[in-house]
Amino acid sequence: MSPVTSNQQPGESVACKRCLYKTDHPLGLILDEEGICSGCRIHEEKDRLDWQARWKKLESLVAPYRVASGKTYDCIVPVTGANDSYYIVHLVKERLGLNPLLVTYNKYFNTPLGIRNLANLRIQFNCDILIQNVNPSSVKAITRTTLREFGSIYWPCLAGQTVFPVQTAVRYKIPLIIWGAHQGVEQVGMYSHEHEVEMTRRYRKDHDLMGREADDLLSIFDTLSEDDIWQYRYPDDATLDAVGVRGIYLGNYVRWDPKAQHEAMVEKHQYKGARFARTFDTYDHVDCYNFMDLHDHLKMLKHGYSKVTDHACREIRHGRLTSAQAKSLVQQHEHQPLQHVDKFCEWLGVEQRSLEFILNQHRNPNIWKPMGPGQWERTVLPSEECCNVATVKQEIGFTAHANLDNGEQDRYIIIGKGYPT
Amino acid sequence: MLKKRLIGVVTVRQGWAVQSFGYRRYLPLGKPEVVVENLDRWGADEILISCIDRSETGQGPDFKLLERIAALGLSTPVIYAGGVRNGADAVQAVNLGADRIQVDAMLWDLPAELELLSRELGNQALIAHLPVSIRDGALYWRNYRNGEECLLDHAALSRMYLEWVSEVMLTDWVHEGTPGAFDEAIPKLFPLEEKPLLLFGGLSASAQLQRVLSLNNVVAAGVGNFLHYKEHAIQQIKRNLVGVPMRAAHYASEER
Amino acid sequence: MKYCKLCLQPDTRPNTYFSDDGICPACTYFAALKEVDWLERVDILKDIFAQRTRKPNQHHDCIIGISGGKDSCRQALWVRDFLGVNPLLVCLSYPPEQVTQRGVDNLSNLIELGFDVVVSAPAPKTWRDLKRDGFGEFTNSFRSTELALFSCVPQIALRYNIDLILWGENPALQLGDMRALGRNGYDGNNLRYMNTLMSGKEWMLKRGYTERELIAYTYPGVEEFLEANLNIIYLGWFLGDWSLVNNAMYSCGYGLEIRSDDVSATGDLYGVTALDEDFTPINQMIKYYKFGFGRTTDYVNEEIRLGRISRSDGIELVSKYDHCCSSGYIKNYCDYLGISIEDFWKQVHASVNRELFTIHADGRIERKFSIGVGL
Amino acid sequence: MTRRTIGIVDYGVGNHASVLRAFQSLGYRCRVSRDPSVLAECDVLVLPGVGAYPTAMSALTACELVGFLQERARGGQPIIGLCLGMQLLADVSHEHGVTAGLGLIPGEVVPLTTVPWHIGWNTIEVVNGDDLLAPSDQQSVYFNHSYVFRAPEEYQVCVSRLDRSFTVGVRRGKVVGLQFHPEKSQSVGRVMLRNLVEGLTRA
Repeated sequence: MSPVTSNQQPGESVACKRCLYKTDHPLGLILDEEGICSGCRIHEEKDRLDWQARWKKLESLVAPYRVASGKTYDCIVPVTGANDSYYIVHLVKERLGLNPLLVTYNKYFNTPLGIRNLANLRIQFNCDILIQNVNPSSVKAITRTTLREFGSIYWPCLAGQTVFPVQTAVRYKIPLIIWGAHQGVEQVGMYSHEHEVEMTRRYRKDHDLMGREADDLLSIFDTLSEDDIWQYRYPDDATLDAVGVRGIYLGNYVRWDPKAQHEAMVEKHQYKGARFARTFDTYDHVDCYNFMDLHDHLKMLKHGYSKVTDHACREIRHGRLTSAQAKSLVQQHEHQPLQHVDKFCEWLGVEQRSLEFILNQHRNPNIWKPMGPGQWERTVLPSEECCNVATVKQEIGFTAHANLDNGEQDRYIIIGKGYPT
Repeated sequence: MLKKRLIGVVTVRQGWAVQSFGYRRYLPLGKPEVVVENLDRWGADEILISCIDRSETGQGPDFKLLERIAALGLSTPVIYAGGVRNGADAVQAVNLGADRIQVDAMLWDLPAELELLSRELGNQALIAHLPVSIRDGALYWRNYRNGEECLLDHAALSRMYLEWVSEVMLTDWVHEGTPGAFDEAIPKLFPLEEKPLLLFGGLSASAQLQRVLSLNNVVAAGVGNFLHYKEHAIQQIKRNLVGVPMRAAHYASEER
Repeated sequence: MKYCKLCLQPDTRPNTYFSDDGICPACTYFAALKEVDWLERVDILKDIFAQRTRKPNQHHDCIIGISGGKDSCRQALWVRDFLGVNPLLVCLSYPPEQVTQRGVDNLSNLIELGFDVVVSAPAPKTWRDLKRDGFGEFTNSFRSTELALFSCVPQIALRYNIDLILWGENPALQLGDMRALGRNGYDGNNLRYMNTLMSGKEWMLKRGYTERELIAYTYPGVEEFLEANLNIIYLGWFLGDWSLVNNAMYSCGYGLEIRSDDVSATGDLYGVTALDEDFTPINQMIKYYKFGFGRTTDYVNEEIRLGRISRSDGIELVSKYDHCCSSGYIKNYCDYLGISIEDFWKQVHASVNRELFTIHADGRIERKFSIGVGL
Repeated sequence: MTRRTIGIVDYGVGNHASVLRAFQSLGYRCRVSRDPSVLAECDVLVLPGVGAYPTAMSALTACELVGFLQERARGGQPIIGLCLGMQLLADVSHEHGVTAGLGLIPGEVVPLTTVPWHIGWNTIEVVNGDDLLAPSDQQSVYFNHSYVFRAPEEYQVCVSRLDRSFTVGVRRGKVVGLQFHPEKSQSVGRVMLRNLVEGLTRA
C-alpha cells in the first residue's frame, strides 16, 4: 500500500484522481498520497485476492449453520425485487446448497416490475418467503418526521429492510443472515475484504439510518409515537447473543461485480432490468419508484451528487468506463427531471410545491448557493465533458427488458401478483 | 479486586472515526459519537478518544466533539487525547465530560506543564502516550508529527516529568492495525518498571491480550480497528479472556 | 344418506353427528343462538383482553389469521375499532401462479386500512408438487395447502411471542366438524383435531418430500402450545350476526372486491367466497361428488337458517348449481398441476361416491339421490 | 406524577456534564446551580467533583455554599457526594497541605498508603448493612482517585480492596459519600443512583 495520505484541510472537498468520488462522501473517503481514494484502493483487492480460497472460507463459515434435521431453515436471506437479490439467492441456494428463509420489508413504493421480479425470484429458486407490511399510517407518520428532520423519505425503508431480517433471525432462532455486498466496502473501501466485516448495529445507525435509530425520532414536540416506531427497533444485545445472530456479506468472499452478476441472472433466471432517466444502470433499483427519482433528487440536494455517480465510479473501477466517459454519463443523467413525484405526493398526502419547500430546507449550503426566491445554483460546477454519450452507453451495454410499470397500471403496488411475465 | 481494563480506542481524523494502519494509512469508519455510543453499550471498561490531527494543525482539543459525546449521556469513563496544549485545555476537556486526559505532543513541546495539569486534575487523571518501536533490542520513542525517533532510555524519560502522570500508554505504532502483531517485548523493555502501562497497536486476539494483561505492570490493553469487524466485539474478547481479572462481558437488555 | 330436517345438510360430512330427531349440529347450534346474551359474551372477550399485559417491546395484543377475504376484513376491523386492541394480521398467501389479482388487491386494501400484516408464502414449486400429489392420492389438492394455512398462524404466533390467536368460525359449531370442539364455545385449542389437520404431513414424507421442504406444512405440537401458553379463540362465538352474507356486507363496505363471474361458473351464489384464488370451485365440485353437497349447499343452509329462503327454494338452487364448475377453471387447474383434462376426470371419477352418483359411459355424472330427501 | 428534582451544586470545579446526564437519563429533573434558593427546592443535592481539594473548598466558600450545605444537612436534606464531592464532606483533607472540609461526616482525607492511586474497576463490599447500597454489594464500579476518606467505623457503608481494604462509601443520616463514579459505572452505577435517590427521598 502506498505511503502517507495527502494533507487536505477539513471541510475542503478533494476529488479522487481515478474515480469521481470526493472526500465529502457521506460514508467518508480518504485519499492516499497519490490522490487515489480508499474505495479505489480496496477495489484493487478484487483483482489481487484468491477468490477460490475465499469461497472455501465461506463454505467452512456456513457449514455449522446447516440444520441436519431440516426442521428449520439454515439461514435468512433479505431480498427485494432488485439489488442483487437473484445473485445472492443463487449463491446461497444453488452454490452453497443452503435452505434459506427469504425475508423482505415492504417499502410500499413498489413498481410492477419489482413485484414481478420478486414473484419470479420465489418461483425460480423455490424458496419460502416472509413479508413484513407495517401499517401505512405509521410509515407515513415516520416519513413526515424524517423528511422534516433530516430530509429523508427513505428512512423507514432503510430501517425496515435492515432490521426485519435481524428480528426474524431472533424470532425464528435462525442465527445466520446472509447479505450481498457491504455498501461501505463497495463505495468507499471502508474495510478490506480480508477484514471480513460482519453486520453491526453501529454501522446500521451510523450510515444506513443517518445516525438516527427508531427511538431517536421521538420528541415531545412531535406527534410521532412509540406505537409508530417500535417495529423498527433493533433487537437488544442480550437477545442477539442468546440466539447467536450473525450477519455476513457475500461480497467479502465472492468477487462482486453487480453488472456481470445481473447479466448472468437475466440469462439464467429471467431477471428483468429497466431504463431510468437519472442513470445508465438498468438493474440495481427497478423495484422502487422513488430510489432513482425523488430519493435520488434528495441525495443531490444533500450531498451534491446522485446515484449515477455511484454507478459511474463502480464501472470506472471495473475498467468498463474511463473517467471522461463516466463524467459525461453523469452529466447527462444527474439532472434529468423527476417522473414519479406525483405518486409520492398522493401517497403521503402532500402538495408538490409544499413538498419542494420541505426539500429545499435540506439543501447542503456547501453545495447550493441561493440565487433568489426558489432558485439555487451549485457552487462548484463540474467541468464540461465532451464524450458522445450515446456511443458510450452502446459500448457499456446495460440492457432493459421492460418498463418499470411492466405493462400494468403505473402506480405504487402494496401487494402484487407479479405473474405471469 | 481491581480489574484489568479493556479500552475501546476511537481514532479520529478530520472529525471522522477511522481505522489506522501503522500511523500512515487510514480507512473511514463513521461518526465518532456513534462509535463511542456503541462502545458504551458494549461495556468497554474505558473509551479512549484519540484525535490524531489536532496537534499537527494546532487547533487544540476538539471540544465540540466532546460536547456532542457528553450530550449522549453515556456512562463509560472517557479518556480524551488530541491537541491538549496546557492546563486550561485539560480542565475544559474534563468539564465537557472527559474523565482523564492523555498527552503526546505536550511531552515534546512543554512537558513541565504536566505538573500544573496534575495540580488541577490530580495525576490519576493523566496518561502519557509514547509511540514506540524496537530496533536492535532497544525501545525507540517516535515523534509522530515529524517521524523523528530517539532512544527511550532513563535520560529521555527524565525529560518527560512522568512523575506527574499515573499511567503510560505504549503504542506499537509499526504494528498498529495488523492483527496479532503487537511486539510483546515492548512492555518488558520499558525502563520504569513500576509505572502502570496501557498497551495498544496490533492487539486483537484474546490469547495475546491474555498474555500481555498477565504482566503485573500492565493494567490495560487498548483495541481499535479490530472492534469494528464483528457485532459485540468487546464482549467476545472479554468472554475469551480466561484467567484475567476483568469485568464480565455484558449484553444489554433494553427493557422498555 | 339422510338430510337435516331443517336445512339441506346431508349426514355425509366427516365427523358430523345428527341429533336423534334428524337435526344437523349446525342447525342445533343456530337454534341455540336465539337465547344467547351477546353482551355477556362480548364482556368475556373484553375481560380476556383486560387481563392481558403486553410483553416488553411488544405492541401487538393478539394475532388474527386472515386471507384478506370477507371474514378477515370484518374481524380485523371489529377487533381493532370495537375492542380497541392492536392485532397483528397473519396471512398465508398463495404462490404467484395461483393467487388472483383480486386476492392481492384485497390484501393491499386491508393493509391500507391501517393494519400490520405479516405475509408468509411457501415455496411455489413444492406447493404445486404437493397439490399435484394430493390430487393424485386424495383427489384433493387442498389437503397440503390447508395444512400450511392452519400451521402458518400458530407458527408465527409462537415465534412472535404473541400467545393469543383469534380465528373466524369454529368448524365444530358452525360447520359441524365435532372433533374440533374445544372446552367451551370459543376455545380453539382442539383445532388440531379438525379433519383437515388430522392427516398431518405423514403422507408427504412417505412420498419422498424431506423435512426441510415441509417447514411451512408443520403444525406446532401440543407441547409448544402449552409451553407458550398459546390459546386460540373463535370470534364467531362472540359475533351474533356472523354469517357468510353478513361478513361480506361488512367487508364490502370497507373496499372488499368480490368475484366477477356468476354462480353457474362456481356454485358460489353471491361470489363472495374464494376471492384470492380460482381452484376452490374445482375442490367444491369434487366435494359435491364425494359427499353429495358443495359450495351452493353451504350458502343455502345459512340462508335457510336465517329464514331468508325456504327449504324448497333452497332445493331448487342446490340442484341447479351445487355441481357447477366452469371448464375454463378446470383447464387452468389442469395446466397448473401439469395434468391433462382426461387425467383430471379419470381421477375425479375414481373418487365419486358411487352410492350417491352413477357415472355414464359418456362420463356424465348423475345424481341418484334427490336433494333434500336423500337415498 | 411529580418527578424528583436533583440539585447539582455548581462551584466551578468538576464534571457536571456527566453527572447531569446520568440523572437525566434516569428520568430525574435536574438543576445545575450555585444559588442556595434554587438548590433548597431540590429533593436531593449532589456534590460532583474532579480535581484538587483546596481549589474545590475555596470555590465553595467563594459561592457562600459552605454554611448553606451544612444547614441543609442538619435539616435532613439528602446530599450525595461523588468522588471529590465525597471527600468535601469530611472534616479535613491533607491533599496539598491541610484544608478544612464541610464536616458533614466525621473523618479526614489522606493519601492512599501502599499505592499512589486507585484507577479502574473494582468491587465494593457493602458494610454495616446499608439498605440502599445492599443491592450493589460485590459489584464493580469505576474508581479514579489518589486520596481516601478515613472515617470512623460506624459511618462506613462500603469498602473496596487493593492489598488491604479502605473506605469508599460513607453515610450519616441522609448524607452519603461515594469515592467512585456511579455516573461512569454503566448499568451498575445507574441502578445504584436510582436506589440512592429513591431511598433517600422516601419519607
